[in-house]
Amino acid sequence: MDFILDYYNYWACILIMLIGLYGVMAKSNLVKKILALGIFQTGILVFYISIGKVEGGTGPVRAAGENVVYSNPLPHALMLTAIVVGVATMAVGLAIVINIRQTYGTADELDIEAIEHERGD
Amino acid sequence: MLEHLRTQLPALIVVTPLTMGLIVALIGRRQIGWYIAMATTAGVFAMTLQLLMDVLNHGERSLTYLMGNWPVPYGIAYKADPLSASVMLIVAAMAAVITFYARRSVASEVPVGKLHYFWGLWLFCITGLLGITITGDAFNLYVLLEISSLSTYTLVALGKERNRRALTSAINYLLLGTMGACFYLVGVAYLYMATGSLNIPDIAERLQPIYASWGTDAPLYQKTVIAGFAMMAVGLSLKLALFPLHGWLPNAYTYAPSAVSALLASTATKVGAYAFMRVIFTLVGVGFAFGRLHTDIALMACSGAAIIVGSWMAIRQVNVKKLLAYSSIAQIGYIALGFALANRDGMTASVIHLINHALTKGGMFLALGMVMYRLGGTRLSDLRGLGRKMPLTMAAFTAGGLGLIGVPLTSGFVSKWYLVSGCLEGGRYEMAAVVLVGSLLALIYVWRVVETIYFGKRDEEVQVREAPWTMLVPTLLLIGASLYFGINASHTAYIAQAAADYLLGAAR
Amino acid sequence: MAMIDLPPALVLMAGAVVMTAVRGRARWVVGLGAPLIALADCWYVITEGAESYLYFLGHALNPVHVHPATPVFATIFCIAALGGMLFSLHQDRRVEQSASLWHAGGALGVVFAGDMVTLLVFWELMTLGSLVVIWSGGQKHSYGAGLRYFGMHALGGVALMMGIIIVVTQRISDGSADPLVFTHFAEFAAGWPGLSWDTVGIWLVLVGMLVNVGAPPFSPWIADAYPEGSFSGTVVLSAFTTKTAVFTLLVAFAGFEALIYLGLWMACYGIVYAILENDMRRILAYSIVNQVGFMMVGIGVGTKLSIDGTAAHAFAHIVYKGLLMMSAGSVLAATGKRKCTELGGLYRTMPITMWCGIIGALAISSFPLTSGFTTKSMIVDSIGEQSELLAQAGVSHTHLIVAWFLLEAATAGVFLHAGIKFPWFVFFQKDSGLRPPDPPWNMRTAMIGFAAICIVLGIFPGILYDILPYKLEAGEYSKVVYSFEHVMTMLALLLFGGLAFFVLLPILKRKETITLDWDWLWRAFIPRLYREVLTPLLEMAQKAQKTVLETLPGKSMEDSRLPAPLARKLGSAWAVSVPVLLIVLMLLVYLVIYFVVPSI
Amino acid sequence: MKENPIMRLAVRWNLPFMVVFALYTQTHGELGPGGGFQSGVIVAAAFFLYGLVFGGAEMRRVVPRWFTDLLAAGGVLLYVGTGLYSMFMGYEFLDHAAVMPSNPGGAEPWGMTLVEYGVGLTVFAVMMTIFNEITEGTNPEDNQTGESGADTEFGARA
Repeated sequence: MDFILDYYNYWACILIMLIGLYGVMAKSNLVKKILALGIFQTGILVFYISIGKVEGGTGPVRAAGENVVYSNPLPHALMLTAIVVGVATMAVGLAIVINIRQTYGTADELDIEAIEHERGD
Repeated sequence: MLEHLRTQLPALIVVTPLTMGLIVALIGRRQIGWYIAMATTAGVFAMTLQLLMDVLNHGERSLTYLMGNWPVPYGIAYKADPLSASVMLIVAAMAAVITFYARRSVASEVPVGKLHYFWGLWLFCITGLLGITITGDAFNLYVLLEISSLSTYTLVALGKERNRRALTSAINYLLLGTMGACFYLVGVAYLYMATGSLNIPDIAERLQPIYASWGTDAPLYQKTVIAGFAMMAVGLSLKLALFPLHGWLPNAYTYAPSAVSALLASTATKVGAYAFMRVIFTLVGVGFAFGRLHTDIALMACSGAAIIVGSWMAIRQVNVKKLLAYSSIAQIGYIALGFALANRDGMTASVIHLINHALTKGGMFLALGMVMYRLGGTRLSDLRGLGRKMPLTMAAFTAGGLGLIGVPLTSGFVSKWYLVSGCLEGGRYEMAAVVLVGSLLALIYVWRVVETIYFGKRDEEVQVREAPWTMLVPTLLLIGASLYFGINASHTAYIAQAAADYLLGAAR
Repeated sequence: MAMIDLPPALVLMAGAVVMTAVRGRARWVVGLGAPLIALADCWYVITEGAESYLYFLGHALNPVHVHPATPVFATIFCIAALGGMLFSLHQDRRVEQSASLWHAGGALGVVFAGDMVTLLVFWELMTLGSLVVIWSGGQKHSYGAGLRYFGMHALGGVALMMGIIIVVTQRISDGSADPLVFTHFAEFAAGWPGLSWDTVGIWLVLVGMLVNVGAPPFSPWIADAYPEGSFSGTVVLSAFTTKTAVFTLLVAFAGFEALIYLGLWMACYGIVYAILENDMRRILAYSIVNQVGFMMVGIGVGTKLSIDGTAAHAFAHIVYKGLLMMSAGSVLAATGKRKCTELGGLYRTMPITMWCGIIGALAISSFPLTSGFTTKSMIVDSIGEQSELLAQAGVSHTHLIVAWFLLEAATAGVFLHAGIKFPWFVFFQKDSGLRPPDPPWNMRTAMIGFAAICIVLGIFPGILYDILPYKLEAGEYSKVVYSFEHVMTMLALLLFGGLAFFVLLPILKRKETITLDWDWLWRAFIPRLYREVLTPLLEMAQKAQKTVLETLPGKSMEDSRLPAPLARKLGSAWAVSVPVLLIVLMLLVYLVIYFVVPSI
Repeated sequence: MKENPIMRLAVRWNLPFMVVFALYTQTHGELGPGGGFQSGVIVAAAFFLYGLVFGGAEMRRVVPRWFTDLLAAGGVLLYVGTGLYSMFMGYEFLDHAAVMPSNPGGAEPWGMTLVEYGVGLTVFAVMMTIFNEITEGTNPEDNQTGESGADTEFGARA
């Protein structure tokens, strides 16, 4: 039980990641797939930020007084970059999905497959 | 000034294509994108050549560059050693040659209105690939991986003018590629948890006490490090397209514009292989990854399966581009097998095959690009009897095919020579047998194409000519280089052995 | 001294390249000039003892090394190339002529190869040349035969390549100073080496060479491929591939006992199938297997006399087999027919062809005063000599006695199938009504020249004996070769063979058949295996997969809409889901390896 | 929504304040919380609001595509240019001491400010581009304006 409670933050992250993973695997709508990918990435973001948290630490802004404990700011900075990367990925992904929708008339993977299958090969 | 810039080479090599890519995008619709891209890739090639010389002549055989002059664990450090410098050289060389080739090919496959985007993305992709190779920072590697991947997804999607499946291929590639990158990112997080550092050599150093505490009463972060490495291994296997995580590769290579296929085939997976090597040998150390965790067995199983299955699938293809793509999966198996052996000959084989396969497969994709340019398709039936119509192109393709089989006097033979030596040195006779079977299967799929080219009968008498010289010359250059390195392997072998010695030395 | 560095093979290959570009009479100059220059270069290299080194991966390559057996093989290869080119001067297939020169060049390269990489390179180049020669044959089955030929030789080439790599690696790890050198494998001379990791490389090399030499079970390619060349192409083909392999076996495996058995098999096999055969050039192709069998026995015995005998026999064999192929080629060129059943009675209008054919037939049957007699008897005698030596030493020599008897019997058999059967059915027998004239001057000259060589070597064997690997033994042998006993034995054998032929003539009357032997394995057995075992297995697997998928949760496969998450995904070629699932599975595998396996 | 006065008013009143707040965030970027990422997104959000109410075409009239394209590349160029400048001045890439060699410590905020402005511009421009990409051609009102999307990055409209 302690194993679950002590690491509740990790369990939460893992849960988020798994939800994302399930979405990518099980949803056939490409938009949903990309959203699921976003959820998966969010899980990672939370994971990084939670490992940067120092117990009892304040935000990493210079505070008055001696012996102030700061949280590790580096993961936050990294995640800023990761967010940008994630947004870019999602943008590219959605743009491609829009194109797919315009070309095939559907954004559903199974329908696309059916269309391509009818066309042969 | 020039002397100063020479010390800046590690940063300059990455920043130049980035800046130029931005300028191309900024200038917009005017069609000077290609000229800028050409000048940039040529310049980058010269710079990487200089860097490799510097690295090899340097006493420690490695150069470290501090971004913003921040000291090592805090800032991002770029680190050039024989391996990274030689991979950079091959990436830059391939980029320059393929860019020269790409002008007409791209113009015929991509709408005019998007050309400036194309060349901008092209340069970004090269930026990312070069950056992955030189960065010494685990997180920076992820970012650069995504820069190259994102531009690649878009470049692949631009193939939709020829075939709409480019779009579905691109989205599949995007989903899987992002997945792989995410796994790598999680792996980095684990290692960061355990060591508190992102600099690759620094992490390696900080892992030592953790390894030392193994098996004692108070093992430190044991599970964290193992889980981190597992995540990274899976993520990078996907980027490398190592069987069974190769699902994205065949379609992406097949439906991308010809020049993009060539660039991807000759550089992207190579850089993935490089990153994997770096993680195993420099980051976690071969003693841990192979000695304690026995990743080498898993890697060998995967690469053996890649060789057999990739070649087998290649035999069954009717689209020659896809055939080459599946053959790439098999060739990646050879590369992975080389570094899974972790001995001098195996590592040399891995690096030398990285170079040789880039030249050979790049050249073959370029040759197919010319077929595409003239005939608009690359199915086996399109190639029927082309040996008489496009003799130079088809000769280049055939010579490349011989290289894939590993016929003597081609560079593929040199690779296989070292690989089999490595297998025997490591006592892996079964892997040597797999290499042998792979050669036989390669013989079959190359043979199918060559037979069609020279002995197939064209039904209709279409007027087909050789492609323009601007496309022909780069192709012949690449294939010629691959033949040259098969006859005189001293340069490539020297570089590859230097890289292998460096990696194995670092591992000890 | 640029000449020293020039491997003779390159002369012929350069000729081959030039040949593709020139037309008209210039082709004659190139075709005849290149072999002559190559011959001069060969002897220059041989007398100067030139060694020329290149470097490959840090090891020395030597493309102009002179092995003891090199002079005799190099000479005859140049002569064969010259004869072949002369014979084909009127051939309008430029590609074939060029490929012929290329093929000969490859063979010449192998003969001068001082290291195994050079050997391998020329070996493959030679195969390439012969493939093109077969394909330009223009016969009905040329293409398919070429494919089968190529498949077989590619297999052998890969085995050879892997073998060489393994051998070299082992030598490097043993600290050998010159790991690439191509020389005798001492491990194989002393009895039977087991199949161990130490010798697997050498075994692979052996397999590669045995493919080319036509040893069982690879023998059928000879009769399959050679007759599909054009009338002139087959002449060239018959000379090089098998004899190059004989040369390499001679250098690397002299004294390896297993070769005796393989050789005996080949000698008998060739006779049996040649007797059953109808196509005149297939008869001659089978008799190549038979003759090479003699040489294999000679290599396997491995004494100085037997080695000399093998080399000499290869020389003589190339000449008379070339001669026979030329005579068959002349008939083919003149009539367009290949089958014994369709030919006959040609002696009326083709006297020169007939006489040359008969001389070749006598030579192959080792009739006294022909080259076959002076060379083949060396091999047979070396067996007798060796078995006497072994008997004196008290070692078992039963196998040699058996070998001796079988070879003597095979000698009679050769006379039966090649010495009488070929000329009889083609030139005499019934009158087929065909009245073709003798071939043009160049073909006649080539035939007469080769016939002259057969006779000269039969009367003055010393000329040939002087360039053999161990001249001393051969020199002494020239005194005994025409002893009364020798000649009488041979005549008795031949008479018996001749008698048998005419007694058996009714049975030997040819029918229109193709005989299958080992090629049953890949022409019938493997396709059948595929059809009757593999295909049903695949179908079963497909069915099982479908069943599994349909039993998974969700609606059936036929329903094109959602929701059937897993079932539909797994069957889909386009979905991302399977790869993603694989990623997760891979992660699981890694984690299991890392966490669970060590704790067990 | 164009006709809804409340929406129109809300946007008109909010937009300037959002931009000002973004500038405020921007100016804090170099050594404190805040910076280009945040400000870029906030400005972009302000214009998204405008676009949502007045329509994409109207928004593109105010902030044309060529302008966002320019900013997207120009912002990164500003960032990279800062690095290149220090490189050509004899320092390492992005070593901000180059901006004020006499006082390397004090130069840090100056260099960072430039970098942050570059980031802010790019993030704004890229967010706008994404918005444009996704909305363009999907809104029937936009199609009425006759704007053709044929030249956009991904949009061969079949």
